[in-house]
Amino acid sequence: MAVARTSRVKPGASPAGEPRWLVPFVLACLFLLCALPLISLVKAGFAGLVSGNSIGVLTEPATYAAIRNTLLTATGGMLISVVIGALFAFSVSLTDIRGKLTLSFAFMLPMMIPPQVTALAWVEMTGPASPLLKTLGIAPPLGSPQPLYSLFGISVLLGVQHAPLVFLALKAGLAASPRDGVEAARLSGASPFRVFLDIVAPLAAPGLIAGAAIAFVSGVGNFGIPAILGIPAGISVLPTLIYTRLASFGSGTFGEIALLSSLIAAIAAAGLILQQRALSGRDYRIIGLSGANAAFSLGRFRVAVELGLAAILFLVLVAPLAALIASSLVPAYGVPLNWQTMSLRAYEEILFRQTMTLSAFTNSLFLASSAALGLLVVALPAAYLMNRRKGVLANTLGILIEIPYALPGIVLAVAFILTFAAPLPILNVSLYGTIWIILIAYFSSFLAVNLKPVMSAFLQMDPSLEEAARLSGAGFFRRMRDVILPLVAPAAGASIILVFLIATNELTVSALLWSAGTQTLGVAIFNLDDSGSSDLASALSVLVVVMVMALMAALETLANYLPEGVLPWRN
Amino acid sequence: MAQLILNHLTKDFGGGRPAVSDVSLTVREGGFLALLGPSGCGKTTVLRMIAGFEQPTDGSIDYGERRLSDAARALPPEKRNMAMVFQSYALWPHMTVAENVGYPLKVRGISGETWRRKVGEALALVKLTDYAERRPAALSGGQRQRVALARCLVTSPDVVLLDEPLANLDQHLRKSMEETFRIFHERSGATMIYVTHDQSEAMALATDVAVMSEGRLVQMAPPAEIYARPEGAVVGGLIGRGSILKLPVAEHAPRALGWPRLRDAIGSAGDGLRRDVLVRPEHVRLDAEGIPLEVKACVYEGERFALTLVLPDSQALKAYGDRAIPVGQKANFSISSGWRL
Amino acid sequence: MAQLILNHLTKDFGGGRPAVSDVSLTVREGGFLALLGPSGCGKTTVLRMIAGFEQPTDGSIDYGERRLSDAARALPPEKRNMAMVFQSYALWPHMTVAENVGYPLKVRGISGETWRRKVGEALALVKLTDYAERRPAALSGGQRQRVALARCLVTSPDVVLLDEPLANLDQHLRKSMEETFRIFHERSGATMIYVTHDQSEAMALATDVAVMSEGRLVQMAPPAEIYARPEGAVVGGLIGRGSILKLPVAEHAPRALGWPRLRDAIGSAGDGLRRDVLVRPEHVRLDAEGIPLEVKACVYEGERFALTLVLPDSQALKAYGDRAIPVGQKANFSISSGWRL
Amino acid sequence: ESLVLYTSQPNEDAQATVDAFKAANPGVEVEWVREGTTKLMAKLMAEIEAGNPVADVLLIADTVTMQRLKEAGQLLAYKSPEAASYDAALYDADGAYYSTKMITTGIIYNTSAPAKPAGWQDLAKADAKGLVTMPSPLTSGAALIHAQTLAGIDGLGWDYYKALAENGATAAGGNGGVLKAVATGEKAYGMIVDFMAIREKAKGAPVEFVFPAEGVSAVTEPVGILKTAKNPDAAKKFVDFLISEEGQKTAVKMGYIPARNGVALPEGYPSRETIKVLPIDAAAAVKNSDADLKIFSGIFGTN
Ligand SMILES: Nc1ncnc2c1ncn2[C@@H]1O[C@H](COP(=O)(O)OP(=O)(O)OP(=O)(O)O)[C@@H](O)[C@H]1O
Ligand SMILES: Nc1ncnc2c1ncn2[C@@H]1O[C@H](COP(=O)(O)OP(=O)(O)OP(=O)(O)O)[C@@H](O)[C@H]1O
Ligand SMILES: [Mg+2]
Ligand SMILES: [Mg+2]
Repeated sequence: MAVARTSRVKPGASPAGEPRWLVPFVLACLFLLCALPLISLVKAGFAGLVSGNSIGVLTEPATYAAIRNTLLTATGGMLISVVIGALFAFSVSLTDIRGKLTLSFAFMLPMMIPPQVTALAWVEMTGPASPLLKTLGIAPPLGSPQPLYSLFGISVLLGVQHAPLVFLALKAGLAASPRDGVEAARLSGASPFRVFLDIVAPLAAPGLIAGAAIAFVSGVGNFGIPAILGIPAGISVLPTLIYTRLASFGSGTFGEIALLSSLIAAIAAAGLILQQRALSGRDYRIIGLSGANAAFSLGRFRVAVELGLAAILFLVLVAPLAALIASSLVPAYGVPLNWQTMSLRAYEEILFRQTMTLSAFTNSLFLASSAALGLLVVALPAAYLMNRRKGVLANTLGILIEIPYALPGIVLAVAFILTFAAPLPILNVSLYGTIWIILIAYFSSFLAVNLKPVMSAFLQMDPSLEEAARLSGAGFFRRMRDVILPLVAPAAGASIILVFLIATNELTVSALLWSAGTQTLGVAIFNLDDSGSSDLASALSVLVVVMVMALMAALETLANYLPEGVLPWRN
Repeated sequence: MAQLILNHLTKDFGGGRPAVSDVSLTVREGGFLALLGPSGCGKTTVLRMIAGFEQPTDGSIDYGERRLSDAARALPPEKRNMAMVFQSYALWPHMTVAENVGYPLKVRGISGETWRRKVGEALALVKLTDYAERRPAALSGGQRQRVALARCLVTSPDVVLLDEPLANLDQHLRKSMEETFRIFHERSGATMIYVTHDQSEAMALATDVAVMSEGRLVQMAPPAEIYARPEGAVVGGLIGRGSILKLPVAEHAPRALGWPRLRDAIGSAGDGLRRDVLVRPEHVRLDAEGIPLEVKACVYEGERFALTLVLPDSQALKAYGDRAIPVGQKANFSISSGWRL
Repeated sequence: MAQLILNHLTKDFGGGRPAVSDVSLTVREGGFLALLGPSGCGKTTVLRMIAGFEQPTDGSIDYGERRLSDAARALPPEKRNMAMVFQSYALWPHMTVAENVGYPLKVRGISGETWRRKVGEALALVKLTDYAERRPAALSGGQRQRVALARCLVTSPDVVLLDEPLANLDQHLRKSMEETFRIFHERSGATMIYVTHDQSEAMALATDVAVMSEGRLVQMAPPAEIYARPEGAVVGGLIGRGSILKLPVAEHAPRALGWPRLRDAIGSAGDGLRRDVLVRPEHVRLDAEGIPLEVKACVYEGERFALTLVLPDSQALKAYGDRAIPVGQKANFSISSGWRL
Repeated sequence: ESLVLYTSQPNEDAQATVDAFKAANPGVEVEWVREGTTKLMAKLMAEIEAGNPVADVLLIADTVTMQRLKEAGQLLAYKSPEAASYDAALYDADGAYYSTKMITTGIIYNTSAPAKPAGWQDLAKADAKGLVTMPSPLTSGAALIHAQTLAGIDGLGWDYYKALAENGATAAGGNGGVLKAVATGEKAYGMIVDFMAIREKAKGAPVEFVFPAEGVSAVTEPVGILKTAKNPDAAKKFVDFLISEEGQKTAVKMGYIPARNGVALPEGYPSRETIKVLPIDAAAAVKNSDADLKIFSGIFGTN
């Protein structure tokens, strides 16, 4: 009830528009999904602290190096994501380039390709064995140092991996840019570029900042990329440091990972506070009608922009995908692909022999779609509430939501095991070992992803639209369904797709939480690869990409029956 | 139906002067209140508090026995059975015109044939029958305003709040909408509160006129009274197109001043305390017996010419004329009545 | 400065009737054109085509020798040196009032002291000096409109497009803004095109009035002429508050009709072809010599009463009265002039 | 009866092992979870912390981890009748765990490499500068044992690792990473577990595997039963099967060196006598593992 009081004191606050249960509901969800696992972790960590001398981890130089590297790579990755993602989002939603549908559709796929594959593809493309460089005769000698094994390389890969997040967060917001505002600026004499800088970009700022924040937080928590590119170069970041601590399990380990995790949480929180600073004191509400899209004509630059976008797509999508396909067709690493070596054996094995394939597909599809759709039930009320009740509480909740996403999956998974391994009180059933614990962990981990675009959509909405609905007599649910949902539909659509794509490939959370029968695709691919069956792993990855493309294509054919704007690759 | 009572209503947005301060008024059962006042004086804010979108920082709002809002609690808008035309229209961009208009009905569980009939009637009322299937984005400004209007009148609300509902309509549509309001008001008996800048509209429709200025209620009275006997310079200046002259009038003089007194006051030298006297242009007449005044401006208004005259002590006086008088020329005018503010 | 020429201008949004069809008109150098017409007749669309936001589907727009738009090509809006007040204001929510107003200056590379001075002047003009640091969301409707106005007048555009710029302002502010337009127009010599629903505004300011209806241009003439000699029922009905009577008038009769002719026509039985005759309420007078007419409605308008009278053949006639006449009572009226449409 | 197995064996091997066990013991259902040793331990420790460990049997890469669990009192002592056919060094005297196979770490090289290494020292030579990679002990249990083993040998020791580091060698993630790096030509030489390289070569990858002259380190993939096992009987059957002759033949079929005496080696390996396995003291290794990790980190950077 502290909530209600703060809002009343605040000038300009309108009478609470939500039902009485909403605040408790949101708080309960957030407690269950975000706070409870963290509490378990801290509790175990505390015990570890007492028993071992894990506090020493804070004084080790390795920890400081890891903090510095984490900050550098996350920031670098964020910048690259923002540049690439914003370039795509702006070109696709505001200019007259051709093939928008294809470009947006394709730009979402890099998230589906496991980062290690992209890394490997790039390493191969630029390395001694590069077929391309070999043909050109400029392949570096065997064993030449790989430029990607560096802070820069990690940043670039993080940037590529998370660019679709920025793209989707931004695109939903751009859909609401007001046409007359753009026109007024042009009539003021501003060139299209100027209009873009002065009007479109600031109005799209909530989306852009949300995208940047999500890219930063994703970079802080990413394990896969620094593991592949950093470890060979002796560069460690906090998630890989945590991983190596886990390797030497001892009495103080929980203490150490709790400490290191709180460092990650602190960095993520700092980033988010920066984000809230950037957004606060600004008003992005569109007054009156909006929605008509502003098209900038690129004129003679159009071809250049189109080529640039295609080149980026080649680097982030086509090349890794080609590498993936190539390695699924040959039996082992290093075997050149030609008519003799090529075979479909791996696909045959995956599709017809491995029993786990089918169950991994079903599990991942179930988990990804339930998480994507189910999260809206939490994210929508939470975004609604946090937008209405701006202030300290909302900001704190915002950060709390973000932390599970920032933590490396393995830490979150450990936290969930600690919380749920014992049978639930009263009900006396154990979630552990069932698919449900993975689902709850996904809810916890991806709430932040789901919330971001929806939040920025709320920020832009003209409040009188909801007021008009209230005066029409529509209660909370009613106006949610009839007015608010359709208005935030583009953002909600982006959220659903985002979570679905990430969850389909998710690895580290489910890696510790799966058990017989609840294997996920990410785990299956990783295990195949880890145990030397690179051909099977690649084949399965290719199949996953194909499946996702098929699903997206299916949605595309249904586009006319879906609410306007929910498919994020459409305009 | 019941009285709507605003009791020491105050709203402070937190920046300097409160937007609304200490407004107390009672709208009689089924009354039609016109709310006038200069731009930014707090009219919209009062409406928003009545509708329940803003909570008063002080004071209260009651409807009959029922407390609607005070600084501590507020009945949510959806429970108030009110309707409002927003100054910014607030149409839902994702719904067609018919869906926008029919939404309050849908919420009340009305559907099928009844729904179609009622929506059809409301659209016919605002002459938008042909536009039922359009989206708001493909409408002209006035058409949007009419959709908002139709949405407001489609149900049977207890209180109807109209925030400049006719600002974007031409005169004829305006007249016919006024007629619609009048009929709606008579038929439904709803309490209506009407914010407008057009005084003839306000005068024609309202049972009471309230004038606000800088967040405060300055005067509230029936239309004829507020026009004839305004209190203070704010109301005097706002209602009608009168000129406020500073004239030396005795304190014990009656408030309504005739030509002899006015002539004396205008003629007399600058001695004595000068008081505000309101002179309406329709009371200034070309009159051979009058005093000669110079014409400073003469503007064609279609129906007539709006003249600006200069008094000997160079105060400006507005008048109407049937024909143009060249600027700079003198003519004799008399003033049939004035009102000491 | 040059002439603005619209040449067979047409815009079809693709749904039924074109929004604008075949409009040809020339705005004289430095002219002030008022564009009138019922809601949805295409006024905003014409302005948007002149500004360059919409491309005509047919016809062309020239400014002097320069082709601005035709169906094939269009000069982008930022190259036109025009300014516009949008019906929806189109303020930028992320900028303060001062930034909104100063943006066109900033784009032209003006900054520092000059910028501050010019913005300050523009804000003073619309009486918003105190609100310079607010954001649009914290302004009232009228204040928003005034910001849009200040932004429009801050530079020296060749053409100024005003789309209902005063719709949300009270009478007094309106008058002072009109004055501002007049001064701005005189000083800058810019061509101004003014869309409004308020005729007295249009009459007072414009050098020419153009009336549109259903996308077509119906008449264009100087204000006094269009008021006195409207062509056809649309213009007659739209300009002023006249009544259009169907009276049996001979074809060869003069268009301006005096009382004798009108009395005969009103008195005569229903024989002969009936023609539209426009009668302005200010020409209907209480007159002992007149014919007795029943008062059907009497509405207080502040300054006067608006009467609706009934002719013997039950047509309605509007008139003004200085005092209320009870509804149902008869009184003698004469009509000093009428105009055959 | 049912059994929960946590194993770090590769997927296909885990499946084959379980299938063979089920064929031999009809009626026992086996649920298995496969992860890298580190993740598996994280999972297990969290379960134990929460008071509800799920696994019955543990089949993981190295003895050191088993020893650590034993010392923490998590393992059930079970004296298997099959133990008689094993070297005493290959099982815990208290019966807490039994080695099931030998996985040795040797040298892999790309067939286009400039030289053919024959021993560990060749990797520290100038012509291998910048071309060597190895798994990191921080990621792989086998790699830790390997490092500890080499560090304890006269003539190699930590000095050998220092020389490697100076020669530009890197310590990549796990054995899989080393295989990729060498097979794709990113590096020319690597340290790797035997079966991975030999299998990959059989599939056609351009790599060769050498058992270095100085000897190889070995992990023995021990199996142990958790004290908290809910199905101790089935667990015991599982242990018996793995170290039985039949179980060992299954391992051979998968391409591993069997631990049991008298079982023939798989295709592609030299004869057992020519493989010199370097000794290691499991108990000492446990005690020193933290310190050794720090030393290793000190040499190869912070990872
Ligand atoms: N984007 C659009 N798509 C389709 N029809 C449109 C669009 N914009 C306007 N129209 C239609 O074109 C006609 C003219 O519209 P316009 O906005 O020019 O009217 P207006 O004269 O400005 O009216 P008002 O006085 O009500 O603002 C209207 O009937 C309107 O419904
Ligand atoms: N959200 C807000 N925050 C701060 N000040 C506000 C806010 N909304 C309105 N105000 C201020 O409160 C005052 C009253 O505003 P209100 O909208 O009630 O005026 P109004 O009488 O409706 O004016 P208009 O006729 O121009 O629409 C104005 O000075 C306005 O600037
Ligand atoms: Mg207002
Ligand atoms: Mg318009």
